[in-house]
Amino acid sequence: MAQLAQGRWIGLSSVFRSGWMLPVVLIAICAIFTVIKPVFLSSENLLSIVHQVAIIGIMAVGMTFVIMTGGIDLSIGPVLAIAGVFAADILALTAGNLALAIGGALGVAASVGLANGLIVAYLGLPPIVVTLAALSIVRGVALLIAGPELHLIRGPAMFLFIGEGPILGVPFSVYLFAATVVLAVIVQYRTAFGLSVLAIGDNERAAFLSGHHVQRVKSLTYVICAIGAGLAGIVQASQVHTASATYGMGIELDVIAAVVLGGTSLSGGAGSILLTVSGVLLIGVMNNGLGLLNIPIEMQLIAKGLIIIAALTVSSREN
Amino acid sequence: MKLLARIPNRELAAVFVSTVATFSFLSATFRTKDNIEDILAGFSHIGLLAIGQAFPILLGGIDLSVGSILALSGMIAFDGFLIFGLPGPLVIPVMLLAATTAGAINGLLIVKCRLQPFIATLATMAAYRGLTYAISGRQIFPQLATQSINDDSLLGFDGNIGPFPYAFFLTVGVAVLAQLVLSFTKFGRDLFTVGGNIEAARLSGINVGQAIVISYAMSGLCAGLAALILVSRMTTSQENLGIGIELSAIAAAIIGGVSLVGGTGNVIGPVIGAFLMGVILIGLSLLGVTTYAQPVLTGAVLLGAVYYDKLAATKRTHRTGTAA
Amino acid sequence: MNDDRNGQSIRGNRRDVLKSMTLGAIAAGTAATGVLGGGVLTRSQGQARAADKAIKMAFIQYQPHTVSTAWAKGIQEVLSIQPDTTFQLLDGQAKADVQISLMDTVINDGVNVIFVQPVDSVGIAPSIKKAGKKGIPVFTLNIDSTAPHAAHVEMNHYYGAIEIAKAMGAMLGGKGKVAILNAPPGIIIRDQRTNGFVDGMKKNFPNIQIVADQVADWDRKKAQDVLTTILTANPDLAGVYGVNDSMALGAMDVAKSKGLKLVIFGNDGEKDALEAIEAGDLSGTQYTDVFQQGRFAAATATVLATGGVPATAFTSQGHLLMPYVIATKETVGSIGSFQRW
Amino acid sequence: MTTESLLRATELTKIYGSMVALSNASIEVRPGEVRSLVGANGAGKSTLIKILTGAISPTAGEIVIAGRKVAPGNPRRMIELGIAGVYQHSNLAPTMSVLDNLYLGRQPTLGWGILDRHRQRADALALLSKYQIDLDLDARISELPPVKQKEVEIAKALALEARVMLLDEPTAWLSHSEVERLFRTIRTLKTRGVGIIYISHILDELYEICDTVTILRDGLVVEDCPVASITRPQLLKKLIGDKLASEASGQAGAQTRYPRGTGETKLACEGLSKNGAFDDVSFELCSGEIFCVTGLIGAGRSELMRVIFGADSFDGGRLIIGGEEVLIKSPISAMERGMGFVPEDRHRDGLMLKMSVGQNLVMAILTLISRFGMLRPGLMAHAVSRQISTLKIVPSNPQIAVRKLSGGNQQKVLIGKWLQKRPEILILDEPTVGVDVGAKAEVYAILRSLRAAGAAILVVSSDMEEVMTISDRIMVMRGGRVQGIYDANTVSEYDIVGHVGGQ
Repeated sequence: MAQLAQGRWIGLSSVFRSGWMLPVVLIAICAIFTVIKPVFLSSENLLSIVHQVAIIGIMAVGMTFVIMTGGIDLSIGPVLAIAGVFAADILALTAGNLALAIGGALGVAASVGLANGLIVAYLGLPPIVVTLAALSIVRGVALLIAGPELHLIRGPAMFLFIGEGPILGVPFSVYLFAATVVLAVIVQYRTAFGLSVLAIGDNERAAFLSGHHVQRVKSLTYVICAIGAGLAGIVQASQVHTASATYGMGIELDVIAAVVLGGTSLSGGAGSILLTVSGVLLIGVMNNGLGLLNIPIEMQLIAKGLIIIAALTVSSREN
Repeated sequence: MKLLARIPNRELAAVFVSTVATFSFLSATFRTKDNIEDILAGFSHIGLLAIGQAFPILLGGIDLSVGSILALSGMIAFDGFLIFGLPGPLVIPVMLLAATTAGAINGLLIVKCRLQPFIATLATMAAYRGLTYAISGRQIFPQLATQSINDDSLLGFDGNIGPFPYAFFLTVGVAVLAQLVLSFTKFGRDLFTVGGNIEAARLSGINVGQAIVISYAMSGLCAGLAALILVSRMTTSQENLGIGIELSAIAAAIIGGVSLVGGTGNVIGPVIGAFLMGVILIGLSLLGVTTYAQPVLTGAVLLGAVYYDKLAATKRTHRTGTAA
Repeated sequence: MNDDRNGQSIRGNRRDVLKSMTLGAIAAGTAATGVLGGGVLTRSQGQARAADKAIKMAFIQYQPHTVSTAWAKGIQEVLSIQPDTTFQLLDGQAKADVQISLMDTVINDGVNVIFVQPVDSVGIAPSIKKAGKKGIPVFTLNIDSTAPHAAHVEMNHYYGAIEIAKAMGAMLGGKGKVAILNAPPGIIIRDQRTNGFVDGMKKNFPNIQIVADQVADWDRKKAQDVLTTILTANPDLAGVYGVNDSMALGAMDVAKSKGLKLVIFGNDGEKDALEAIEAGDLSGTQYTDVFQQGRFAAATATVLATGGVPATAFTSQGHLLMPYVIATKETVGSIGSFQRW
Repeated sequence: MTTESLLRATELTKIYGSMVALSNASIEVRPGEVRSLVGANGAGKSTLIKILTGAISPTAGEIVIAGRKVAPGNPRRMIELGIAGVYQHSNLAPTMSVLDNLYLGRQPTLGWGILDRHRQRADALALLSKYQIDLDLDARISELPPVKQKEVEIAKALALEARVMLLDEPTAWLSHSEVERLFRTIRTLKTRGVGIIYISHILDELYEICDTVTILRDGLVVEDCPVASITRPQLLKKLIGDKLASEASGQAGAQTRYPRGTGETKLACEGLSKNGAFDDVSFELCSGEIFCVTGLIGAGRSELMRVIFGADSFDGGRLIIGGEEVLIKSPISAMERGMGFVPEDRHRDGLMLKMSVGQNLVMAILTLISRFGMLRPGLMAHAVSRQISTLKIVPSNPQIAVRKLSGGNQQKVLIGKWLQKRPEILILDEPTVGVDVGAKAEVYAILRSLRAAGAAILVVSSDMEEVMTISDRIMVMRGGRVQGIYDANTVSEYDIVGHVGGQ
């Protein structure tokens, strides 16, 4: 505790100083939905919101590191897909070897991230183009390997447990999301790596002259992001009992949106996992709330746009 | 000679030419007049979107909403022609105006609400798509979904002179015009200033807000023109037109040498970038490359092009660096 | 200083051009090896530049999907036993503009037959006319075109959905609340199926009330989320119609995890759905033999292509609505494993 | 000077939230008057300047230009009224050409907003020749060295035909001879009846070029008088109070010096060369001495430092540390050999501006304060609080973002970053650029104590006063070559200036 007190300035408190507005806005929105539809506030519903954003959330957490260094990763959609396909096929081939399936899925994801990271960090190509290329390449590879068919996953039960399995009435994927967040927060505020990530995003030249392993750290952020996507792929495969090379189309935008809504600047530097989480929840709350009111799709989209504008206008006023 | 050195994105141009050359060599069909015409006709709208995208990116911003704006103005045209039976000379200005306004709204959100461009355009991307669904004549009068627009002034856009479709001329025209504005007008200079150093721009009395709004309006207008081309080609419009097209536009702009940091780039490069992507897609299809292998090769070529451009760029700065 | 910089850059310029030539060569070279090297990269039926007499057929799908893949299988099954016929599968990326470009491309490439699932009925029409002028017969799958062409082979969307409504209504005993898990607007199948279902319910079971119609993007995961939300709003929901099987299966997942007994119907009839029906988790779906649908198209195509009937000869097009089965626990057994896609 | 004033600002007050940046400050400039505006960082100079250029509008007070009262807070209007500013930090568009930057936002047009390229170029050439400034009009700003960029800024202000010119630290990155040239320019401006407000921390300049002086302290004007009527000590007192005054003034240079320190060679260059930067540089740096490298900008000093620190590679020669020849590939390996480096441009290369003082202070010692990559908050907090107290960094709150600190304190943070690991060799490039007199004195004190602790200190500086104040030995570079190495006891400022200029 004393250490926490001492270490506070490492960043935690500054997060709450700078980013307290969005959570407030979020609560306000929840209040409004509750007024219109009281059932919104029911514990099951709130739980189902978190459950629904788990996949996007896990990816957003990883993405936050990349964006904090001033980068971006568009390739997470296909990574999610290919990880799922790997998991499914390995399970099918090895008669349900869980460890191998998860290992393989995360492995292929990580290697994509590593490729992205090395190209961005060491060749110095613009991340948006590199990962756009990866988006296209990985999707293609996934389709070549698995085709567009759905790969049904029949088990083992342990694998299907990952997505839905309830512990104390809470789906395992929710715990997984929570764990990812905690881990990421620790990495961000309690490790040299986390500090390096911030430093590089703030001033790369200075970080270099202060003896930081700039390129290594940068590459690593892409690996983390990809592993996040891989994990999300496993969770989704487990939740829908299927994997397909066509999954996760366009999901990258939702994820990046969550991160940016959270207040992490695309130009790097400022940023925080906790704010990303509130961004993720904002998206989840909007989808859920508007769904509860059974608002037709066209009005939902318009409403989403307006809510985002309103929320961010308010929360950007704070400074 | 001096001129040769001045050619913008000459590395990219070289990549483009060689790629075309290689495909022409490998595929007899690729080099036919019809195919050239089809590539030009089929990717002009991406070119237009890329030109539009160049303006926000020049200011260090981005416009994610172009796809939705495209659909919106397309749907306006649809309604205008099929529901209200209005003539083209009336409908076309309206759809372009609507697109421009939609773009300007993006700009206003960024200036007045101080939103990050990414967020502002992300929000309107959703909102404009929703609006498109809401006004969709196909939903209101399902029978219209199977009716085609036959308005001469609109379909007129689908013609061609030799292997060059009107759409292509439109794209090139817009590009040239935009480039002239960028390099020979005060407004153009102001844009580069804002993109390069917004504080300096403010202190030298440049109306930064205005510059931003106009840039996003420009992006909107280009989306409108793209819609015009597509609608004239399809003789209809669709609710889900242009979903995900913003990525192609952004990619084309960046391949075309517009820096995301802002302050550097032109609008010729983006057009080349757009057609390069078209050439690759069509070329690979003609070579009989299986559909799922195409994205792999496309990505590879994309990487190659950018890396090569980077090499040339560093070489260039090194040159001037020692010269200065 | 100025001039010598230009001097350098001109020299540089030549170097650059040469460099990039090699780069481009490499790029397309990779493609070439793909073509000639065989294996995954080449079109399914071998020789890339077939002899002139070889019959070339191309299928431009809507986007990679189980249904279109099954069609492709059916089509190839027929073509594989035809003498030197080549077949190429192309991806429309769910984008009308991309699909049109691909249409133009295959027309220029001189294919003899085009199969296409149009992204838009009207949008594809000009390209189909163009193909007609060149005498290329076009076959549309599932989504018709307004321009007359060789033939249209379709799952019976509208009437199928009516049948689904009937079956579901019967299971519900003619009363209760029902939700629709829908696709986003912009594809006509969505409207045909939804309208069919709604009309069917109105006509046969006026007491059944459709309380929610939410978009779940054809996607099983989205369907789970959307239905969870709908259930929160309508705890007494009795039935769900997913306009494709993935969404219906998503609904099934929710029902299972919540231990609810819901009447859930899907559409298409892919094998996972049939399996779920046998297991008693899914109430039913509209099954169409998509392999067969592909075979029909391919067979007709072969006749026209070999029989030398030019597309210009078609004054009116063939219009084939595929027969279908409303697969429920009772009927599903009748569907043989070889028919399952 | 009875003539009517060009610019008169009265009772200006600016309040940010609770913090009063400026209170009832009045300032006046007459034609041909060079008015010096001095004050410690944070005294309110920048605020005053911002108000005068219309960048911000004051909470209270009025501005009268050429007898007409003007509404504040409108940059464009101010420019039209002939108020031009040259700012401490670049106000150029880095991606554009010099030509464009000279007329930023006001390029001549043929109407319809179409640029008149020919006129613009002609005007520019005329301007440059008029003030004998040598610039390549087509060069990109981003490709120019800092000094050239400064010249562009000044030329840009000149191009405005300004009646009143505000120069904020104009000599910050200028070398001796370039300062001379700038002064010539200023004198020509005087004769043309232009009024100038001149801000600088270098008192010599003040006495050399200014007629009148306005002294700000804590947002208040504490003195407004002709320069002739105030002595250096008085001025310093007004600026920073007595205790630091003596340390800061040149006299302090008379303290004992330690040429070759303890005599133990820490670092030696033998014929070190880098193409296009420097050639055949040889010298020895001993522990316990402050070794100053001076010369014109572009003499290759900064490049040399970057090479020694491993930030750039070199083409020839040997680098010897602690007796053994080493090849330093990166700052990391330089640090492993006990080196530290305080770069010239603290905003571009030195600080993480968005991050907190605390985070910046531990930037270079992450390995020391972490185990298995996990930070140890206890150690961090301790290290940080220690530096903050020893360096007297204000505000002392480690959570403040560095960008909120004054230039002087930012510089202290930048140095403090290295002190934690007690570097054996500390390289400082222009350690007191844009740092106020008080903070300067403190920086010097820090360097001296480091020297006493036996560190070898390598300082690059263009500020003669500084060189003479702190150095034990002085190396003069010109055109990338070593001009000579001199014992600070035996050489005079006059000689050094001579060698620098190359007579």
